[in-house]
Amino acid sequence: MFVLIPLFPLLGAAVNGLIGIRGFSRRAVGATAVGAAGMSFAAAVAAFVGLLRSAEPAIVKTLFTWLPPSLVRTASGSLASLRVDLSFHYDSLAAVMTLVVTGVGLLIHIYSLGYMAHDKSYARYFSYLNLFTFAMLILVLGANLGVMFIGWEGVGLCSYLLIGFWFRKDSASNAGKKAFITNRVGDFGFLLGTGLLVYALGTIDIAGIAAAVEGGALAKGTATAAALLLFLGATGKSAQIPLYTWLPDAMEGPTPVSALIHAATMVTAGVYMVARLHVLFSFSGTALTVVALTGAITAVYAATMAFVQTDIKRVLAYSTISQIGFMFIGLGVGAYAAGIFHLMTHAFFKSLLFLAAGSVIHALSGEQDMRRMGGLRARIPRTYRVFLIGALAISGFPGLSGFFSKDEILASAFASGQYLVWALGLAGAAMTAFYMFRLIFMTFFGEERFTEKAGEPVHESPPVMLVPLQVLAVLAVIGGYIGLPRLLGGRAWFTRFLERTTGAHEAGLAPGTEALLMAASVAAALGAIYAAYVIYVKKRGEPARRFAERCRALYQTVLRKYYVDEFYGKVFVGGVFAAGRIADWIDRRVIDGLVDGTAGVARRVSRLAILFDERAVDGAVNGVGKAHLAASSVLRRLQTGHIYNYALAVMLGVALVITIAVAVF
Amino acid sequence: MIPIEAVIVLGLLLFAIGFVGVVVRKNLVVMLMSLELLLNGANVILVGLGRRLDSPRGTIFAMFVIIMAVSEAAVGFALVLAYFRQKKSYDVDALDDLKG
Amino acid sequence: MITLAVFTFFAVLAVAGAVLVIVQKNVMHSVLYLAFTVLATAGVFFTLQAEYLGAIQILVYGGGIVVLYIFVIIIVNLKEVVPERRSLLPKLVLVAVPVAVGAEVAYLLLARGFPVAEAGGEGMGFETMAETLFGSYLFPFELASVLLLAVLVGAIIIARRKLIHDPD
Amino acid sequence: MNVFGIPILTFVTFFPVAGMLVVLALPTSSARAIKLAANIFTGLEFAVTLLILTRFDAGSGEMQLVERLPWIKSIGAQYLLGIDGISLLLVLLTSLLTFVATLSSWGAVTGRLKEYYAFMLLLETGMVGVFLALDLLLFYVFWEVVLVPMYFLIGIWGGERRLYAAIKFFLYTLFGSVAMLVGILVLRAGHHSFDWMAMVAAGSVIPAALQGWIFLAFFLGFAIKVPMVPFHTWLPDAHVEAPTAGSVILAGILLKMGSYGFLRFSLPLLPDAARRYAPAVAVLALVAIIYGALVSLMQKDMKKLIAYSSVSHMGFVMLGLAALTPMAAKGAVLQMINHGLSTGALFLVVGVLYERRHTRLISEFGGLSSRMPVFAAVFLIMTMSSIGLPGLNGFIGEFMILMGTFPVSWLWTAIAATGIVLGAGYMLWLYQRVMFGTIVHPANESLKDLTLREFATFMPLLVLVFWIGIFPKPFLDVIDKPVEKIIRIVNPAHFEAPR
Repeated sequence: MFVLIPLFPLLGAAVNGLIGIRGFSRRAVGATAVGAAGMSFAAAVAAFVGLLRSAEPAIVKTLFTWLPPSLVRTASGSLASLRVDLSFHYDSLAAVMTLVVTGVGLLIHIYSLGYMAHDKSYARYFSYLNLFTFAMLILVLGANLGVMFIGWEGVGLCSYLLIGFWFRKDSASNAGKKAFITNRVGDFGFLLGTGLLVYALGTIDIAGIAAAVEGGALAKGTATAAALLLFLGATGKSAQIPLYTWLPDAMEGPTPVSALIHAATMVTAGVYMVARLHVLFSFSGTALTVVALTGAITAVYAATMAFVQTDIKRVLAYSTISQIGFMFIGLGVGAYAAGIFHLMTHAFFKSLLFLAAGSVIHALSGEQDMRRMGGLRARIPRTYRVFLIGALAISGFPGLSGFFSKDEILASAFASGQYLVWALGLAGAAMTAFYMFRLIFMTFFGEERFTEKAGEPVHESPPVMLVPLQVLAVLAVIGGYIGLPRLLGGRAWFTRFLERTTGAHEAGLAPGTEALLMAASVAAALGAIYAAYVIYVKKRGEPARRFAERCRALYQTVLRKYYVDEFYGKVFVGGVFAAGRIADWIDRRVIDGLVDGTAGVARRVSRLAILFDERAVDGAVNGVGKAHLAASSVLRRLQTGHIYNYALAVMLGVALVITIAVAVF
Repeated sequence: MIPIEAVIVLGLLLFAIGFVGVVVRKNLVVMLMSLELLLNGANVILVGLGRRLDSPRGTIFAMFVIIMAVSEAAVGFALVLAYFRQKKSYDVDALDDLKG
Repeated sequence: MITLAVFTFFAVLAVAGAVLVIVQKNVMHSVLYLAFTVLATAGVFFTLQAEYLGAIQILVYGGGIVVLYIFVIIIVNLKEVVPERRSLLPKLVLVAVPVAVGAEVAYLLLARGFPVAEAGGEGMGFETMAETLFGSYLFPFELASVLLLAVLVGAIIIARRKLIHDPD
Repeated sequence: MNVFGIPILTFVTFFPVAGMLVVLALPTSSARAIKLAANIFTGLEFAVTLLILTRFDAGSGEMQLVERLPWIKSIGAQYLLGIDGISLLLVLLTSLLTFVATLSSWGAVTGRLKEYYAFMLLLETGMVGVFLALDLLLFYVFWEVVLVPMYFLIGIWGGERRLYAAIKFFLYTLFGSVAMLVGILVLRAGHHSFDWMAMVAAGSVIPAALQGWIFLAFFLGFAIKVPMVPFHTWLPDAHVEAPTAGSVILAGILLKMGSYGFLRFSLPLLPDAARRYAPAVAVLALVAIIYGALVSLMQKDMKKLIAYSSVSHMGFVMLGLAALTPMAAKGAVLQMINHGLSTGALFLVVGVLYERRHTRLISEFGGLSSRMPVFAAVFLIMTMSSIGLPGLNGFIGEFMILMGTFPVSWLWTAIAATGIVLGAGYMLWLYQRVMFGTIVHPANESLKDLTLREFATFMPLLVLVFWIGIFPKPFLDVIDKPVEKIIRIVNPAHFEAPR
């Protein structure tokens, strides 16, 4: 039954892609796309209800054998028969993910109807969007690393197509290419990790791996190596250090794409993969700590960059990187349920923020630079209200979803004794609050810095865009209550539901300390908001400008994203091109040189041969010719022309023959 | 019975005389005639041996030789006439255009 | 014994005629001696029981070729006598060689004896002659007729006077 | 061994020659008739090769439909043809690509049609012969037969520097095949016959030292054909100058003759030498992967870029073979087919552009996606297949090669995997420079999209690219037994129980 979930988007993509582009009207294209997303969401809900009622934790369905069995010699020396089936599984983790993907996906599809209304290649956009949903669902539902990898790269391809959707803009196609190749570097790690698992365990079936690891068939060292390699893949996909540089550039794509791909679904693929292979990760302790640390550092690091960004979408991009850092902190400390919980809530409020930002850009007909915004509160009140709710949710304002999920992560971090991670997390939370409200105040408060062109008045977005925003706003608020912690009287239903798959993890915190922690994080958030209020509203951004002048160097470095992009550009991309130039030079000069050299030598040798030929050999040959001629002139006189001479010669011959005959016989 | 040796000697003699005629005489017509002699010599030997081997082949072969001789003589004379008309002479020595 | 005598008689006649043919200065005389030799040879054929061939010899050779020669000489009215200016020595050489070869062969025969066994028998009758001629040798016979035809045409073309439009 | 009374393998091999004769017989004036005849014959040839499937038993690893006739008795050479899973796939690929190539040159080639199609059909016979011949001398003969028509195809219908390219191609391959001939003769001295099956049955009769020399001789011949790095410089020139159909076949099939020969002859007949030199071959293959990818980054001519990408992809195939494990070897064989399909299609893509703009310089294009959407989609799918996107055929081959090579040495796998990243780099950069961005050259404004005929040539390749990508089982089952049989000979240690 759950296999239907990915089927609908695939059909939608195929219909739009093959027929839509030519035949369909705009309404028809929109209908197929949204219809497919809606059906898929319905199937997800149905499957979810089915899962709740059924007893066993997971259903596995195999369609057919993808790679037939072939013998592989494993590390332990035994011969394993590796067989990869196209099989899917559906358990609580997959349920949550499918619900998020299809739910948020549906809302974004509806939003896109409005946002892309007057775009020329309407059908192509929606077929890519459906294809993306399909690929993401394959990734989530894949029962072995092979199928997951299909989804993994499929999602990469779709993000390449969608980021580079307006391919006339070179910056867009460059961003798309950058995204794909950075993901490819991550996939390099993923493949090697799979290879190591094949070598170590002889299977890439997730359940099989979990069983083998629990059965102790895996040495700790190999487990850590495999986990880290797979984590490298995760950083590529979920834009963590070191492979995060593609996400900010990915803002070149249409905003709904950023919302779907770079907030709700694709970037969470890495988090999902780590959660899915939690047995492997928790078995190798070091891998877990690496995950947690990377998450924490990325959270803070990205937040600093968000401080100085002026493009509204880039601020949200860096905030995404930072929030995913939080999720990895959750996973890193073993609280997989908390990590996924934050993933879900993040999907709600981050896509809300992106879509709202889209609505702002739509209103200002394409303007993305916050410095030329301001005072929009009056102009587009409804967008402002949902934007505020999103900002509050992400900053962890008590009562909203962000607060619950972020708090649970911080609590688990503290409980697991990794105080550094907890501290970084708390700092990150505060910084999140600060840059979010910086964004709010710069866009919606203060005087209007935008110039209203005649033909394009600042207008509120059409309902088809606003309704999904409001739905998301509601979700952003109530999203947290399904995971209400016991402390606040809730039954933490969400964590218990998830732990059916990801294994039990008790926070082990005395209620008192947990309350204290909660208070600390709330205080930090509120303080940050107030600080942002003081700087950007009261003093109209004066301190920010003073800060920028006074320590110009620091400001520039942060603004330039710590020159990481340039560093990557020079070292990796530049290095590869340099190597390419050297290789090309070698190819043209050395090898072809060698070949043409030998040809040259051959030519010279042949010239010598020709000389020798003319002098010696021809000389000899002509000599023979001349001698022959001389001899023949002597003989010539023999032919007198008289018949009788010839007759005589004949007779002499006969005589000779007879004498011989007589002599011999 | 006639001894075969005699017949062959006769044939040889005729052949030799014919040959000498061809080689010595300068007159074309005489050469042709001696050629006929030569052929007769050959015929005699053929018949002799045919007789000796008691098979009709000898005579048949001789017949064909005669046929050939007839045709050769006819063509020969045609050539001689043509040549005579041109060169007004029968001298064989004049016929040496095919010199080397 | 008689046939041997007749044979030797004709043989001597033939050889004498042959010698005279090549010695004569006057061509007409040579032609006559040629006819004489031909008839002598025919006689030899008769003694060798090759009557059919003898008849052909007389008819074809005697009648045909000799008459041809006579005609040619009359037409061409060969008056002037071609001077035999060759010196004696080459003539002697030219005569010596064929005679030497003939002698050698004769010696070979007489000394060694003819390797072929004597086959006596009543000689070749007409029937066997006809059978072989028209049996296994039919094809050469037909070929000979074609040859004669070709020669007929060829001789006419070569010997005919030049065409009017082809100035001599 | 014969179908409806005709020896099917001989029929398949020499049917194109019949076609050639018919084409030659046609009057040169009627261009349409010649083109039609050529297409019909290659089409029928493809149908006939499909016919073999009905007679082929996928389960057994042995040679099937064997046809044996005494050829040159004095030296023990036989006319010996046989087919197993590996040859079957390659023969199918050959007949398909030749059919597609003939179809694609309908509009492209105008001059001297008769000779063109005659050479094309002769080429097909040579190639099918190479894959079916089991007698080493017969194999060598077909190997040489392939050279001549290709030389003319490049030499006459090629681009500007075609003579240089044709001669270079011919001499290079000839030099290699001469070395191979020496190897064959020495092998014959050892086995007293050219019969491959007898040699395999007899096992390693030849002493290891001698095997080493023969292996090197064979390797030189095959390495030039594959091409492996130091011997590859003929490929870009040959590709740039060859006509589109010529390039499709050159890349699609001729390169596979090298790797096929390595798998069919070097491994099973010289097991000890193969084991000893396998690491060296693997290192060369790795160099080819990285080197090919790097150089193709720098190319300005589309065909040269794809040619170097072939060097990189064939490096993968050779790595798969050199790993001497069943999974890697199966991956390598499948990758031969995949490379044939995707690179063949990419050359058709370049051909389409060349037909319209008569240039292959990347800088001449840009922003075509807006003018030629269908072409853009086909080009995208083929690019994705070429860089090994999962769900398409390229990934299956590369995944199996990597998984098969990992137990042998994780370092090799890591280096090979970087090849995948580089591959994505240069291919996407090519795609972007040609398809994306704004239209700069006015000539590109009026470019028409794919005609129905052009799309028809892509159709079979597209279907196969998706089919192998999603459901590769039938293809892998066919080659499972034969590959395992060869690997069991060359690397028995792999199958023994753990020590």
